[in-house]
Amino acid sequence: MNHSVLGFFPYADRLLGAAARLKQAGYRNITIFSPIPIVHEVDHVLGEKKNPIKFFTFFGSLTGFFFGTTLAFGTAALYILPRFGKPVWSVTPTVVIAYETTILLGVFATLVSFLFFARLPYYKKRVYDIKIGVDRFGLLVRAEEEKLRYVEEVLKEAGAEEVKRIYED
Amino acid sequence: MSNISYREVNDDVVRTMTETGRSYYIALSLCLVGIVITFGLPWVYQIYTGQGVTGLHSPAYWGVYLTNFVFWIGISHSGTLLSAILFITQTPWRRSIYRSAEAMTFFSVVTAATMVFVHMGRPWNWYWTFPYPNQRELWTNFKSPLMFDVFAIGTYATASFIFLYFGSIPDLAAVRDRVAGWRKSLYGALALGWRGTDREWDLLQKAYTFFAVFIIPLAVSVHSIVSWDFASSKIPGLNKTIFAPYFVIGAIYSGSAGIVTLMILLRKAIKFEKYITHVHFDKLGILLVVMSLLWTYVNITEVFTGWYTGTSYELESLSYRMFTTPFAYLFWLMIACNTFFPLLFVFRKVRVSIVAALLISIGINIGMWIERYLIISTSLPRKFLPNMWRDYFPSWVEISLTVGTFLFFTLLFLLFVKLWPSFSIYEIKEDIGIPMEKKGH
Amino acid sequence: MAGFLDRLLERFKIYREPGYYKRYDYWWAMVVDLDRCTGCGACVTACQAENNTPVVGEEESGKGRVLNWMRIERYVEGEYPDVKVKFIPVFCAHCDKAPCEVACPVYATYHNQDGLNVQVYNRCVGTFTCATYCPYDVRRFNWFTYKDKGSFESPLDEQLNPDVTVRTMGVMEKCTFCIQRIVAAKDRAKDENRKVRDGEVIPACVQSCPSKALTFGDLNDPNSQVSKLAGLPAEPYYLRESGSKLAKISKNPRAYRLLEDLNAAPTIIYLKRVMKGSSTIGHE
Amino acid sequence: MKRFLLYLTVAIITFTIGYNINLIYFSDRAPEQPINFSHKVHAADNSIPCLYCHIYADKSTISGVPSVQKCMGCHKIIKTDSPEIQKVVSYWEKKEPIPWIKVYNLPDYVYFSHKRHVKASVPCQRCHGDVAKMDRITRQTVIFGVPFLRVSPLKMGWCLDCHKNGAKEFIGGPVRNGTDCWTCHK
Amino acid sequence: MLNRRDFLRVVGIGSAGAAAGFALAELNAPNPARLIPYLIPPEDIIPGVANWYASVCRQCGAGCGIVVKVMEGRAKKIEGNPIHPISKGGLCARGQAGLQVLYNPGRIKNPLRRIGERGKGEFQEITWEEGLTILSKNLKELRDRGEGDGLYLLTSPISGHLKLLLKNFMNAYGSSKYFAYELINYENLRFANNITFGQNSLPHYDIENTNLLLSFGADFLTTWISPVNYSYAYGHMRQGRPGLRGKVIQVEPRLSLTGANADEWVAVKPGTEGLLALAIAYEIVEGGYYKGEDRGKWLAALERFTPRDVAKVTEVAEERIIGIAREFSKTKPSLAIGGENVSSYENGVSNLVAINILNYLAGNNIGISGGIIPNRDIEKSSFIPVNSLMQDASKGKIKTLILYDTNPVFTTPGAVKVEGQLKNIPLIVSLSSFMDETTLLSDLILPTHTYLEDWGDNFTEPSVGYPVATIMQPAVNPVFNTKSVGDIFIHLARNLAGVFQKEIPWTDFGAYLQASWKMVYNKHKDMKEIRETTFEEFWNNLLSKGGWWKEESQAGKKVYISVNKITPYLPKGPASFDGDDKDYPFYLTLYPHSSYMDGRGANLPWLQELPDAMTSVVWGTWIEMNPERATTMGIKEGDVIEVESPFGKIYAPVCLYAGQRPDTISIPIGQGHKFYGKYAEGRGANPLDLLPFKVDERTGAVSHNSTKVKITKTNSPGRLVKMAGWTKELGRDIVQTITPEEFQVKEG
Repeated sequence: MNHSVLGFFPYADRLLGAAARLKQAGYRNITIFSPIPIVHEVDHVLGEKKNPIKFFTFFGSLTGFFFGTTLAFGTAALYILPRFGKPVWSVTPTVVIAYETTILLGVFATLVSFLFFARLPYYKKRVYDIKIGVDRFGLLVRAEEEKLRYVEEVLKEAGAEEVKRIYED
Repeated sequence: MSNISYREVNDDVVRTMTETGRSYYIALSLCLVGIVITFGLPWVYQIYTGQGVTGLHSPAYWGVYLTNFVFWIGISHSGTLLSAILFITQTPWRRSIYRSAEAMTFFSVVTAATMVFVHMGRPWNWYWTFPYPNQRELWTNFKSPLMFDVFAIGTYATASFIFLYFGSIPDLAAVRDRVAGWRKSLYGALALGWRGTDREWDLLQKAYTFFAVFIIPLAVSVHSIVSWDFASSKIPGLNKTIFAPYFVIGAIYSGSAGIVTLMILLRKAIKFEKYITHVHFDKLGILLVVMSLLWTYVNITEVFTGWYTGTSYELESLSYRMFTTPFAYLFWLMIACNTFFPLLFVFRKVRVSIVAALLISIGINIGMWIERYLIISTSLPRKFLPNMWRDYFPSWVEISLTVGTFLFFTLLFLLFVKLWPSFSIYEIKEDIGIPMEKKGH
Repeated sequence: MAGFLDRLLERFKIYREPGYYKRYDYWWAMVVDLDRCTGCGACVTACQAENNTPVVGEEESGKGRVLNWMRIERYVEGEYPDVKVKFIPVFCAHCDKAPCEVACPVYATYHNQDGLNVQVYNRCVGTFTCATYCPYDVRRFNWFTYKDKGSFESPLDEQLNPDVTVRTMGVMEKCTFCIQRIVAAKDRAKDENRKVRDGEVIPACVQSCPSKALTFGDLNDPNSQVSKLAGLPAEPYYLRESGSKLAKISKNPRAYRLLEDLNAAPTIIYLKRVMKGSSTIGHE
Repeated sequence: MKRFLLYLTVAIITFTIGYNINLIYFSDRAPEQPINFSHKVHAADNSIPCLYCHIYADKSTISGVPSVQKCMGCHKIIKTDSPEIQKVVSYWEKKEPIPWIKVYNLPDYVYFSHKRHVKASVPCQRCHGDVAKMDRITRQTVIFGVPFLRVSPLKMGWCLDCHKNGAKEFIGGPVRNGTDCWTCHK
Repeated sequence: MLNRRDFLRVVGIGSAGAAAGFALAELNAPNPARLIPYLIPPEDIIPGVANWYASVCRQCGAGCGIVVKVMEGRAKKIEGNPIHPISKGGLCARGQAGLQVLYNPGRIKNPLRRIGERGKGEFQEITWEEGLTILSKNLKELRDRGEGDGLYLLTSPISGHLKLLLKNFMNAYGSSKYFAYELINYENLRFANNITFGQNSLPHYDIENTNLLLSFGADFLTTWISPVNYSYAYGHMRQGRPGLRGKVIQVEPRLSLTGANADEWVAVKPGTEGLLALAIAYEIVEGGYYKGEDRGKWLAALERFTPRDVAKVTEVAEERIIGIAREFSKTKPSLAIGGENVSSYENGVSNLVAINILNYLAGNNIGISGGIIPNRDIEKSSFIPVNSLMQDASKGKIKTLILYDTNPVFTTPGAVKVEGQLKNIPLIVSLSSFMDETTLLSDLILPTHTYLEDWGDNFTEPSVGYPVATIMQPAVNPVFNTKSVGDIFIHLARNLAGVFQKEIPWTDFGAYLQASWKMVYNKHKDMKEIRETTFEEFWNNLLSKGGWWKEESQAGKKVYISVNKITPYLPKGPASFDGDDKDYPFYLTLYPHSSYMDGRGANLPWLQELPDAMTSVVWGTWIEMNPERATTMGIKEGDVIEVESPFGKIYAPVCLYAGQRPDTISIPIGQGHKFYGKYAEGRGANPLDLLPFKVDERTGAVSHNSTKVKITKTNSPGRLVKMAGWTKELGRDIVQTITPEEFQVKEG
């Protein structure tokens, strides 16, 4: 049965120190809560994470480009109304449209992939404390119950203000 | 700024959202009433009666409505664009101003969009301008610059809203944690269940970077496309290749001035002097000087390209704009506002003087509005066949709706200030610095 | 699969053909002999009678909102007593490269198979862009629903031409070369299984012109009245190529097109007025 | 507050639905004509060809309603005792035309020529439905006395469909220039 | 989320909403359109397909043949009759606007009887029976009292069988007082032609084939005599003959539309045109271009008019006079015409005689193709100087005045005070379609058909070298409760009975017309031009063709002008003007507006909105002024100025126009109606208010150009609505030109 320990830190370096120690000790399931992005520092401690978003962005943009092109060319071919001595398939305007749709679908893909990977939106109850939104850093470690004692120790040593255990149902 | 505590930041921002003075409500209701009077009623009158209530005529088919459209699109430019550029370049002073600037972007795009519908002769058929499958098998004409506009502005509005919203999620979560009642459920829903985990932060930063990267070319393309509405015509005074950079630079210029104006007012109104300091105005002042010089250069180039054609078409259009009353007054007022006064920002004293900055930035915005007005209303009445020349002046409906757009924008902004964390809590905190026991890395 | 690809390629070729020029059934065009035109304005009223264009009244006229689809422009040159007055009737030139067509976002204006630049009133949303882009200022806008404003006060409405719709507020309109007459002539021709004859279609303005300054016909037909007057060779397509000056290919020394250097390729061909004083021949 | 909003939303949505249901399905129902004329009796039972009465259909854009004289031409002798025929007679005697109600209404900006379609041997039933089965002229199929989906919606897509695909039946291919706007608009 | 109660509520609200929506759609549903069948289908009408009826245009006296497009019984368009020799398929703006005469909202819809004071405009609708009874009772009483001669009939100069009918009626009634009046008339020209050519008619000016046209103030492209025909001729003269291009020289103080189209403009001083003509004539004779035996006599007669002397008076350079003279006599054929402008000076007849002489001396341009082709004599004109009618009125001689198609209250000079004179007439009957100024003063108004609803015919004067008769047939059923004017008189005749029964036995005017044409047919049926074997065939052809004409030229008849006979009629000097030069520094040139003519077209909105050809002004009166002169006086375009003559004053805005002599101002006639439907009322000013009571005693024509005026800038409200924004071309090559020389080279 897995349970978690949550510790609150007033300072980021202490938290990071604790995290580093736990990591070394072989704890994998470490989550760091922070009121501000400390991505670099966390990466330093916990190792850099993969960035899956960029592929989505890329393919989203590519889809957007083809969507725009198809829209402009296709609708022109569906209903032919010649204009301005221009061919039915006119390249320049299509490029403009495709440019915009590239960006639009790129943005959408980024948005969707972000939400997907960040598991948002999520409205059910999760481990959280409102202090995190203000000025406290949190360290959540999830492990088998017997290993949690060590975690608590580490956290306290590192200078956590408060350490609590969270039992899951 | 480092002497401010994190908690204070949270308190200050939440305070702006929860504590509401009487003057706010007065301003809000004045805005609402003003919109109904200056915007709603005249527009209903115009829809009911026809576009004949405007001062438009043949051949001046474009007038103040399009001026407003271009102006608001221009205003929209700086917010997001600056925010994105400064984000990518990791400029620290961005952090306390960018949220409002992005909101300004979104709201002015919305304001500009209303002008499109006001401008249309049959606004109830607005959906015909969108490509959607229909039984008539009629699609839109993608060769039309207006269609580019539909796409560009649509994309821009969407993207800048997403940009604005994404940047705000952690703050919305922070606000969610502090409020009660209906606000709780509202911000609970808006915050999407944000917890501030390292994973969330990581993905947010990465996604945000992509948005920022997208926003920059998008913003440039939007205003170039708006300029193509004019430049792809054959009309003397409009048909110029310089128009795209001219408009983009003008847009950034007016947008930056708009930020300055707005920041000064906002800072005063919600007492945020400690977050928006002289540093910001110092930097923005330098930006304005740069933009002013750039704008002046393109403006001179624009006039020069017209003059250099040597055709009677361009020359008449130019002389009508520059030397014929009443447009000459406007033209030279514009030059004064946009070229000369901003040069005062060269002096640091002026830059950090709030009053001077306010006056000059408002002046720039007036000047930029005049620029758009002149482009439209001095080119169309001086087209190719002199027999059709006829001056254009706006009618009361047009003037009233123009005032209405400003009220509309103000209303949106007032609501924004109350309903949205108008300053980025977490980024101000970033500005303050990560709390470390040992200083330095 | 190969057949599909071939078809696609063929399509592509067609779709890349600028403006479909060579596939037009007719190429309606008008020749205006400025030496015959007296500037009397009969055509203007004839147009108004034929096409249900409303009378807008003094107030609106003063604002420059008359809805006449055509107008006579007058240019007064010189000082007393060496005054020269020149007239030119200006209508929609049905440009082959019409700037207005590219402007409309909803395809309310386009080029049809007769070489006409046509306006579909019920599709118009009123963005004004076509009128703004038009170098000849020939597009007119329905600022109001003039029918409701009393422009066709009973019994004046009895006169309204049933072949032409009465436009409502917010719609752009312009000269159609009296397309209802073209439609009627084509209808007749179809009954008799033939092409429309030269001179069978006469727009209202051409019909009324007392001095016979206007001629209307098919430029695709080398024997038509307009082709002869314009002095065009049998295959006049390259008139539509960019940069083509009429003066270079026409056998008629008087032929020119209005604002030709704008490269809108108008299909209204003017014949220069013979007049003492400076000549504007060969102005390049 | 929340509840009120819910009610309001529901009301607005259903209002729109109701409005549109009427507009789409019920607006063209068969109006009651001044005389209870039956196409069934004339076109089916007595197999009178359409053009016998609608004499202008192959000559003009409009097909034409038969003149009162035309009605009287037959009904001087036939079924003179029927009350509906008595109405015709009374119109004839009053020298008044019969104010029929138009069922197939086209907007002012549409140009439609009966002549062209009749000459292309498009049967009248193609657009007007099987009038020979209708006692009262209608644009809808009637199921259990309830007017249902339209026989001919008179919408642009419907016209276009025939101009592009349906026309093959009659002229062996799509209508030449059949999708040009000014073929049907004016 | 939803409990049962809520659910039920939602369902209830939902169904109520749907029902409300359904009901609203039901209420909003458009009223079903009606299909109204014919009672009896007309044989020749297919609904949706237009019928064309040939007829004649009555918007001016030119008599153009028209065809009227009629759909479902309503006139939709008027076009020129392509086979008609006058209009040749063309039609002017006035002719096009004929539809608005027919469908004018201002038409009188029912017969009216005056109930209030005269001129107050209070009328009561009556039936036709009542109206005609009132009139016939009055006429009967009048005749019974032996005052038959007290019946006056005043019409416009009409021609054809209607005129004959009216004449017959008046004769049968026993009155000789049938007169015609029109402001813009050609009586002076007829008179001058009678003196010179011995023919009291308007000749055919063969502009079509001439090579040099010297026009003295004849605005033949807009208003003068037969503008549509002359426009066709003009076009043909310019570009209709390969290799040949006729030249036009226009002599007039104000550059008219014709002047604008001419190659040269001679801005002559007002009133001296006749002298200029004589100077040219002198030069022709003196230079030996005139080769007749009586050269010496001519020289003697013209010796006062040497170019040198005349140059001083006319302000035209001597060399120019000589140049014109040489060109005029060398070019063959050449033609000189004198127009409205010249004939309406106080010495109008003399000017026209001088111009006619010019034609004679420059190689006898009379009777040749490209010159003047005289018509047959027409019957003596019944034209009346309106002042003599007024004298009769003030003396109480007029007991009953019937007016038809004429509006003397508006079209007479202000000083005549027609309004006051008419007070003495016991009964004024107006046969008019519109409530105009004169009709308003009448006691009984019998509304007439317009020409599109009526029968009639027109014998064109001047025709085109051969007789042209055009038939007028009702193209549409009457729009209002009106009657044909012929029918009114036939009805009156029936009511009066007696001698009329014999003279006027017809039932209606159509029958009368057909009977008259039967007589014409019977008389001429042996002619080779008439191929029809029966009258029915002839009549049907007449109606379908629109008229009857025999296409042959009458050229070839030469005339001889004797010096002695002509000398007394030559102009003695410049025309005299009312108002001395010091107080009234400006000559006043009035000209009929190109659209409204003498004001009759002012109630037609199309014409009101048709930009004036020269100034592009719409919906109002304007005063044309030389820009330089205006600048020196501090007057800008659009300023309202007061124009004052010794006889009256008017206010109107200024329109600057470079084609205007600095010492002259010009005002178009036609606006300034007090009553004439809502499109004309209270619009602009009537410049006739400035004029004295001055007519040519011999002909009765009003001299409307013989007044001088002064102008003052005022601040009165007034508005100049101009369509043209800018009149300078700015080197944009909009109207491109080539010179005649280049044209000759390229053509050759």
